[in-house]
Amino acid sequence: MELMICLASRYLEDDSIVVVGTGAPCAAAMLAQKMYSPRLMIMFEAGGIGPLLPSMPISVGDSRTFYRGLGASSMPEIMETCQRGLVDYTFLGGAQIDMYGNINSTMVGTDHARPKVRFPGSGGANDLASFCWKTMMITPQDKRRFTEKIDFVTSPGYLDGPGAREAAGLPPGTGPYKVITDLCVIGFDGESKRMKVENIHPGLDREVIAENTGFELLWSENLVQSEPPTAAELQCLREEVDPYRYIIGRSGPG
Amino acid sequence: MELMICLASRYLEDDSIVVVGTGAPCAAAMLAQKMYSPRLMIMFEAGGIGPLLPSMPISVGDSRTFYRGLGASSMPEIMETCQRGLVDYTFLGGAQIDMYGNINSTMVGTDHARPKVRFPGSGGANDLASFCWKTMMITPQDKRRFTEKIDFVTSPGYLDGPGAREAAGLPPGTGPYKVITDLCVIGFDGESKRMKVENIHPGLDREVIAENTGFELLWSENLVQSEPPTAAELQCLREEVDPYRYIIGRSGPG
Amino acid sequence: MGNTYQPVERAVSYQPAGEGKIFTDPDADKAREYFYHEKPRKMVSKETSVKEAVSALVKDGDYIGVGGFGANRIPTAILHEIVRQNKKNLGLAGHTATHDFQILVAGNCINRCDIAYIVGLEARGLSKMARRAVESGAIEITEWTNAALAWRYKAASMGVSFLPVRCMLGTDTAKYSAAVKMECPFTGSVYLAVPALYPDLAIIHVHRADVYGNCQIDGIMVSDYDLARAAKRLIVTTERFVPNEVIRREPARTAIPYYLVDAVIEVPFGSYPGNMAYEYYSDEEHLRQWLDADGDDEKLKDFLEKHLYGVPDFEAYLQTVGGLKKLQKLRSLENLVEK
Amino acid sequence: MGNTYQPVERAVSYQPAGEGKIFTDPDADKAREYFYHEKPRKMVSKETSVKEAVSALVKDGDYIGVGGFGANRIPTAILHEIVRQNKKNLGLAGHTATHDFQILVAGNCINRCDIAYIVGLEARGLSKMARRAVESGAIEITEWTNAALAWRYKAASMGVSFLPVRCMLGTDTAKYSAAVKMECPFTGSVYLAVPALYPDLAIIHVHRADVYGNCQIDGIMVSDYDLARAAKRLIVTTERFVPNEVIRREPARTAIPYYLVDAVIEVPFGSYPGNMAYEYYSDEEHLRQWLDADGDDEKLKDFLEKHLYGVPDFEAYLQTVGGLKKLQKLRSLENLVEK
Repeated sequence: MELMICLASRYLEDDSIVVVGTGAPCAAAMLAQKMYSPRLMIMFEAGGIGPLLPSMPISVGDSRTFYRGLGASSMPEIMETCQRGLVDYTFLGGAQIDMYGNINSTMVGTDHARPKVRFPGSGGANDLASFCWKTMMITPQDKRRFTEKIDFVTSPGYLDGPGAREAAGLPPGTGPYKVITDLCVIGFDGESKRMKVENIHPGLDREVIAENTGFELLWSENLVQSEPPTAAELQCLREEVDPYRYIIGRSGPG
Repeated sequence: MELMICLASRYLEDDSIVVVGTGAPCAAAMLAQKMYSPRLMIMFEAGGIGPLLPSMPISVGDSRTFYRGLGASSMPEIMETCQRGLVDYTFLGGAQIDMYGNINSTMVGTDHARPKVRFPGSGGANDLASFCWKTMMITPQDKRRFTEKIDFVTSPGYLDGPGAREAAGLPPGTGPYKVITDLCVIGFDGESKRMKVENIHPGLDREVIAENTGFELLWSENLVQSEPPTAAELQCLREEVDPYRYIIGRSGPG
Repeated sequence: MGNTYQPVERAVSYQPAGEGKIFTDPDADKAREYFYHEKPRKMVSKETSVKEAVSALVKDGDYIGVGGFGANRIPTAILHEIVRQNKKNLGLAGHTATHDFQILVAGNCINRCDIAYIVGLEARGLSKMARRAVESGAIEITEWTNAALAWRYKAASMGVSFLPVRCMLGTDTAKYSAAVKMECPFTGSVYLAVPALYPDLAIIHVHRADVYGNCQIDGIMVSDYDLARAAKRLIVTTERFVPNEVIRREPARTAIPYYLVDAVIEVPFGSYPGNMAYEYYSDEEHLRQWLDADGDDEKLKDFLEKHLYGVPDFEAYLQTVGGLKKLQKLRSLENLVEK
Repeated sequence: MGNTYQPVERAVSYQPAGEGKIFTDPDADKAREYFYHEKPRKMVSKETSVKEAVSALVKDGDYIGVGGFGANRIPTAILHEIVRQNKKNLGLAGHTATHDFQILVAGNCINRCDIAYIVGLEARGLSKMARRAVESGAIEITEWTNAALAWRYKAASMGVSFLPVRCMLGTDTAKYSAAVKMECPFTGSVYLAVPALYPDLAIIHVHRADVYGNCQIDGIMVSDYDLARAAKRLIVTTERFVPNEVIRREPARTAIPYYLVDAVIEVPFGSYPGNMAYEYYSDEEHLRQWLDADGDDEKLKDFLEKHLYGVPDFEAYLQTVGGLKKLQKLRSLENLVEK
């Protein structure tokens, strides 16, 4: 988890806007703010804008999300800011993901009226994946999760490939950007819009990653090893971002 | 003017909501509040809700319109409250009006690009005439103003007759209610939707009214003389509503 | 100068994007008729009790929208009373419904739900009971997203029967929604139309209100501006009553004016165990107990008996969880008081 | 349970309701591209001068939206400077444009206008000059209403290229608009679609702002919430600068967050001769002088020379009308101080 959060934090450029949920994404954004991107603007979908987060929020609508904030607005305001095209990044989680970055957070099974397993549903995930310019994911990687065909497309990745988002009417230029897992960092191929491994975490190799993936991955020509968390990152994460180890103390996805 | 304001004030039922502009309509609403309908709620299209008006506003957006108000909102909030169906009354003025209560406040002439005379345009008048349940008008009456064919339908009355508002897509059940002039009080015939004189002001008769109207008027079966302003109404109007005689001191429409 | 967008007559087609049901009537004219004839435009005291408000204003079969977000600023007292009065066959707008959904499912009150986010309590985990209820098919569902539901409220609040949106496109979320695929009349771009959502009833907890129902909310509004305006009936609970003069002192802060409100009740700590911004933080311990209990029928029965069915009202509920001492602790937590 | 509204596939027709021009591009995707690449998301000081802001951010041919309503809370300093810098061929959203319209017409700056309300100054009467300008055909016009323009801003603010509305139906106002007649996909009801209005530039005067551009507005917002969000560029003038800490103390009061703002300038009494709620009332005497002068070319020339062209800046303008003494009087008037 620490590794994923540290890696994710490095992709959030300064002077940009990110909408995050609770857990690991929020930790990554807080870490980015403290380490690399002091003017990164954090928003929460229930209305919080630019808080000076005193601690990790437990809900994307709790009072920490606008503590000494630049704004305490509304869900329409945040969602419309996203739809209008002002938000650079968002982070999503999910139960299943396919090679085009489509995400399932709704259900397992084939009968929508009687699902085998019911998850919460989209929440704001579909909205954020539709509107924000770059969608990122932090998720553990295994065959059950990274699967050829997901049971339900809750939130759009590149749908069924190049041009599909635009054909569906989604705003052009948007889509999945990076998937940060416990094994590697995955980008998306510019042509095919398929997942393409960019960095492999220290000590792992292609085989392990392929074994834990339910579809064929592409591999970057410049495949490199992930830069492990620096001492400074870890110290900041452990002492300032998540001192009570709400996120980093648990295993699994945030 | 005093007569028109006093008559208008009597039509505003208690516990209802009215959107008014400046001038005579505002005076009528204030008088109604003080004399007959203490809980009449006055709104202004720029956002003011339920002020304790310290004096006559000079603009429907000036600070008097929300002085110690129940709300200081926005134009969308007021217009949407009207569109949603919560507002009972509104008052309009205009340069021309026809027998169906359609109003022109846009232009005189036939060439829209080069009008003979240009007026301000709809402002919020078209919106209020479209959305509010009962539209009232306070206007002096003469042949030039009350005309067979108006040059431009800025705000909808009953358009070209029964069923026309509904056919156009306007909310059912809305439309002109009373026209209060310096000669008489006019309602609208339930069947034909045409103007029908209900009360004639003291000292006047049908002939004078007909002479000052450019189209054929209907006459109520129960045509009665207008009840002149009471001493109490006049005192309230002169001393409390408009002590500086901004409205009642001038002639012509407010 | 934009002349490329000059409108021309064009034949187009509206195509259902999904097979979901619409649980509420989106017709703006019917809503107008209701608002005209039924909305209480009298500025008189609407103070009442939780018991009375639920008894008079919540009907079996009603479709309900709940204010706040997740467990934050939810009207817990009303939710408990709905369960206690055994209201049945309610519909619910699942606009990030977490603890509210959990309470209503525990009471077996819901039979249909517009879903954006349900069965989970965000970072706290999932409610096994709520999950089973949905998996069993006992609750009929239509899928949406948080923004889609927010905009469905907004359509109603604006007084129109639909709004065009750009979410859900291309996904199964749309396929199990009741949205319609359409085109922009000016640009030809693809949109989904979402139907106005006029709930029969909204229940909202606010920071302060006068007895007429003029309300102020501190911090984020979530979707409550639109929800309050979209709802046919509206019950407000407030942390505290204030004189009308307080409302008039800062009219720009009025989030909900009196003419939208059917009943208003003073319920201090009314969002407990949820978070009420600037007042008290959420009681994570108690929410954890709920989640633990609701995985098991027996445990849940005992839990509800102790905290809900077995107590007469919200104040008594607060006593079962530690009373004022606990609430003081949550206040300190909320306001970052160092101790 | 609303099943009568279950969507079915349906062929429909979009019919232009009017022959008016659309002066701005309603395409939401093009606006998105602009916002993504051009909107300054850096939270750095954007403090500048009126002269510099107008010189850098107002381009000949721009389409402009002005904050406030009528003469209330208008950004007079920017309007004067636009005239002084002789900006040409501007478009204007005439969303109850009164004194602002008068100033820009006096400077011969405008060649096209979306009209809801122009040439008049409400209860004060009509501007003969503004009227002549429109009657001469020198200004190309498209008709709308106040609500229609408010909703055109709102469409842009929401990030969609159109919204459905129920005003203008059946009237000549629609006939000279650029709205499109359409049907609700759910109820079949008739609506007009209005195109999103993304102004090239918005200019808004506020009560307080920090140097980054986070702004608070007291009293009514009019349409400025949406205007600030719809505009591609935004110049804010503020009665006073406040430290960022003041913004963070009450985040719910932030009407305009910094990332919407391109320039911010402290201009005390910046709405004069208009009314600024809680600060100063309108100067009816000076507005009367404007109206008197603008009926006559010679008189207007002298008047503008004295109050606008002949002074270097807004502060000097205030001196020509009585300076601080006059403003103190207007402050007393606004705040109902008994004297």
